[in-house]
Amino acid sequence: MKHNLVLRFITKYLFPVIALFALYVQFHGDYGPGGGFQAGVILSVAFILYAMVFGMETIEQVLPLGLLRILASAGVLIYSGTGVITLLMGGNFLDYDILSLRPIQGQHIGIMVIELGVGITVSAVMLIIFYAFSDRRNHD
Amino acid sequence: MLDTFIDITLLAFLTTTAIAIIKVRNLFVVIMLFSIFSLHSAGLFVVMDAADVAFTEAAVGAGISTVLMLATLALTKDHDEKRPAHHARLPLLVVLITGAALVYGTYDIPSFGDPHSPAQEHVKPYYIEHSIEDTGVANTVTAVLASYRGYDTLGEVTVIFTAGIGVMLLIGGRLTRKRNKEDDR
Amino acid sequence: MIDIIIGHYNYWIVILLMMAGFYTVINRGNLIKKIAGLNIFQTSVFLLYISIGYVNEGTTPIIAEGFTRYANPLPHVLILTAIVVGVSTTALGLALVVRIKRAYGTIEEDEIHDKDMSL
Amino acid sequence: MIEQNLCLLLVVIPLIAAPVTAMLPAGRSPWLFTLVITWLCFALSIWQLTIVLDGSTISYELGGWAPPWGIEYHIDALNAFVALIVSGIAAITLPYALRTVEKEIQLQETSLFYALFLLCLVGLLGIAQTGDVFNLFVFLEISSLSSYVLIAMGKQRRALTAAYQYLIMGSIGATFLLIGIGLIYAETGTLNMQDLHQRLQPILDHRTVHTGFVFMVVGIALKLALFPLHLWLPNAYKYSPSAISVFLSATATKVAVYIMLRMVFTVFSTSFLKITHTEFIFLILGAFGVIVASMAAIVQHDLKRILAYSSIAQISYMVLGMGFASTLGITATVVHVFNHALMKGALFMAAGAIVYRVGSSRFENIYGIGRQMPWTFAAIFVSGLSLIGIPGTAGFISKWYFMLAALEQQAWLIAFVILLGSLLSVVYMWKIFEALFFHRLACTAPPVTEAPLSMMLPMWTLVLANIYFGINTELTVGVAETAVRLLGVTAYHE
Repeated sequence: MKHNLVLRFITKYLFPVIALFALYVQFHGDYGPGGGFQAGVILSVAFILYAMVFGMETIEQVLPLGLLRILASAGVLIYSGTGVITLLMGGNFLDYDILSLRPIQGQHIGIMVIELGVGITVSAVMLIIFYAFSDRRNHD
Repeated sequence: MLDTFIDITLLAFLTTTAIAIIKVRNLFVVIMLFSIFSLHSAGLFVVMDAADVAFTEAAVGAGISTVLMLATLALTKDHDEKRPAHHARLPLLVVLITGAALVYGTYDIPSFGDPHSPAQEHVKPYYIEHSIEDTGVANTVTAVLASYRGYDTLGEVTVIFTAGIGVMLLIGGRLTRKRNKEDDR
Repeated sequence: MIDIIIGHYNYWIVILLMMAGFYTVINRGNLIKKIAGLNIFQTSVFLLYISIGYVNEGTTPIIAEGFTRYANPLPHVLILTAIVVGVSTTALGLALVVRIKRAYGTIEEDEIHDKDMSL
Repeated sequence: MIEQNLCLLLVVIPLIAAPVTAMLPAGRSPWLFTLVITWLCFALSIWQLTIVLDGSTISYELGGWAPPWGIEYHIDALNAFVALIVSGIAAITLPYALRTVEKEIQLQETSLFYALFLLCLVGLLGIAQTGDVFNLFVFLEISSLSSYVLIAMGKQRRALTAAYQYLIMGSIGATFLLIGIGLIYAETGTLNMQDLHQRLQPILDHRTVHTGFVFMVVGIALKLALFPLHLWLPNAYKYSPSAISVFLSATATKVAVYIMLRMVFTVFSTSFLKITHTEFIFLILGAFGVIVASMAAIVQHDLKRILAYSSIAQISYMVLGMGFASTLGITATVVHVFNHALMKGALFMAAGAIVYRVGSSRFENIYGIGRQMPWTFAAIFVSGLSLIGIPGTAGFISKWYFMLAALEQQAWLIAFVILLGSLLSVVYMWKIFEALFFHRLACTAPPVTEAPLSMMLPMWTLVLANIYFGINTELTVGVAETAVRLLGVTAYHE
């Protein structure tokens, strides 16, 4: 697929659009359908599409497996870390009310942060899985 | 009325696809049929007012799962399921009993779409009435997912993380491991 | 009688779908096909949950002016979680299939069984 | 502050530790970190048990939302007891794991391996702590997914097929559980266990409730390896890495027994069992399980497989105890959950020690090995006596209670099955003793030495615990009786 000009052209322009859509889904979950999980999947799809057209190496240079592993862990830590912060501030685990003086605002911050954690982990893991299944050493 | 019509049409499509999957032996076709099944059920989720679920099902079932299955097919190079030497009766019997039990179980279940069922009258009204004042989020699905039952979602992220680690350990680029053939029995 | 059918046809067809998936899983055969069957089984269970949450003349549970009757958001949330669990299981199952193919040279359950026995 | 969040920290500490472990460099640091975390969990679970020992309960609202709208942790003596077993076994497995994992797992995989181990622990502890049925499903899947991979890490290729088979069976079980939860939800509109109990009582005769119950029980029975749904277990335990055999055999099925107890007696109720006569089904399946699995153990020629089949038999005892639906019966089940974790932990540790030295657990390769590894053999011998139920060992206590429960209801046939099961366990344990000690040394076998101290110490800790809890029953029986009282089970009367 590397030599198909049309495909290369379209992919190049589609990539930012998909990534932007992922960000929209990520932060618009409060009002419409969507959230961290869907956004993470969509973002990973943008990278997967790029990798399929331009080759794995291009993506692996930007996102090496080691980095993905750290990102996947970081997402879980962001989520659980939010819970720990609420604990330290004297509330129950994941009780976002306490994060700000106004409970609603606290909820807003909390939901945004944990959705971010979900998004990071999901996109990282989806890419890890994609790497593993397209690893050339698995083709024999 | 239109809803019911779409509902029935989609259900008919789903049934056809599901039965075709049992019959078909070409794995590529099986995977494509699965993708179609998933996409149709996403459509059904929309009809049943579950936009978030439909979104996710379309992205995950028709998207990620299908791609993973195709990738596995490419890696294993087995394109046709072999015909079994003999037909096993037990699976069919188990399925029939399970199905009969489920149909029996629907006798007392509240009617489809009944606004006065327990599921609609307990717990749910609280979410609908209080989610905006409690969390400031208009999408109650997000409110329940991220706040009321946020701990479940932490578990869900952990599940995804587990899968990532597991796949890395299983096929994350390591070549064939040394195996102790003698002790394989 | 008609009432029962109208009130339950959705559940019955969903049960039929579940059983089609269930049969594909437990019937001996190809390892990839079993995973596909498992996915169908699980997706049909998702349909069961969403059917439970559905309400006539309702709308998507996003609070907005002019609507009073919403579908139950709780099953939606549960199923979002279950979908994620499902795709995680699928990924692990398929990774195992790749490894099994490498170790056994086949992904047919019968042949694997024979190879294990003949050693 | 720690005390009021205790029940939560028990789950969240390993949950945070798991991704941290995954980022650590390969080598001994992941092991050391996991060791510290498991011992911390063990300490917390002891603390938690001391709080609820008097029959009180702890309720913790996650996210600050009151149940049934939010998820609740609801801890009573039974939860705390199961959490203690799980974290205790994890803590004792870790020192043991050091050497076996170095031998069985590639060095660069250790950090991911220990991360998965922690995730499995998170899942099991999460199940033990939660008071919400769907939250239970989520944590069940965390523990299941991690254990599929952990089993597949075994050295032989059959570990892969064992893991795949377990994955399929486990997923079917989980999906059945999901169907059951869905049907019950349709009838009640809630997921909180206490609330479910309240709302189910008026509708116990609904057919949808019955079906939901059946699907839940079948789903759990698959995870529990209850006869005849046990087929995944022997291979899974046989081919997994030694440390994983120890951990899973001592905890995973025990947690499934706990789920069964919780669902049957807390969510539904004893009266539901009586109305639907389900207790007879438990009795029948339990009785068949004891006999069939024990017979299957006798015909095996492999140490780990015998132990695996024996596990199925012992689990069947626990189901039998549930079938009595009386104070004595459930007490026996709860005590046996604890005792069986002790004896199977010790036995699988000894089997792992032999595999560590010889590289196999098949009889033809390990004939006479007991004379070269006397301490390991002695460990097998003592914990084997406990498994049989010789007085003075922990196993005797639980068998005694099973017997009392059967005699109380004048269930002579069941009493006979319990005795017969013990006799059959004498036969298969004797088979092990004979092969390991009395049989002529396999002529090709190179001489081996005793297992390293880091494996010997945990093994003997469990062996001595088998004796200690055979003499001092204050803790086990005391906790079990409190737990059973809180489950709402009453003494048997005609």
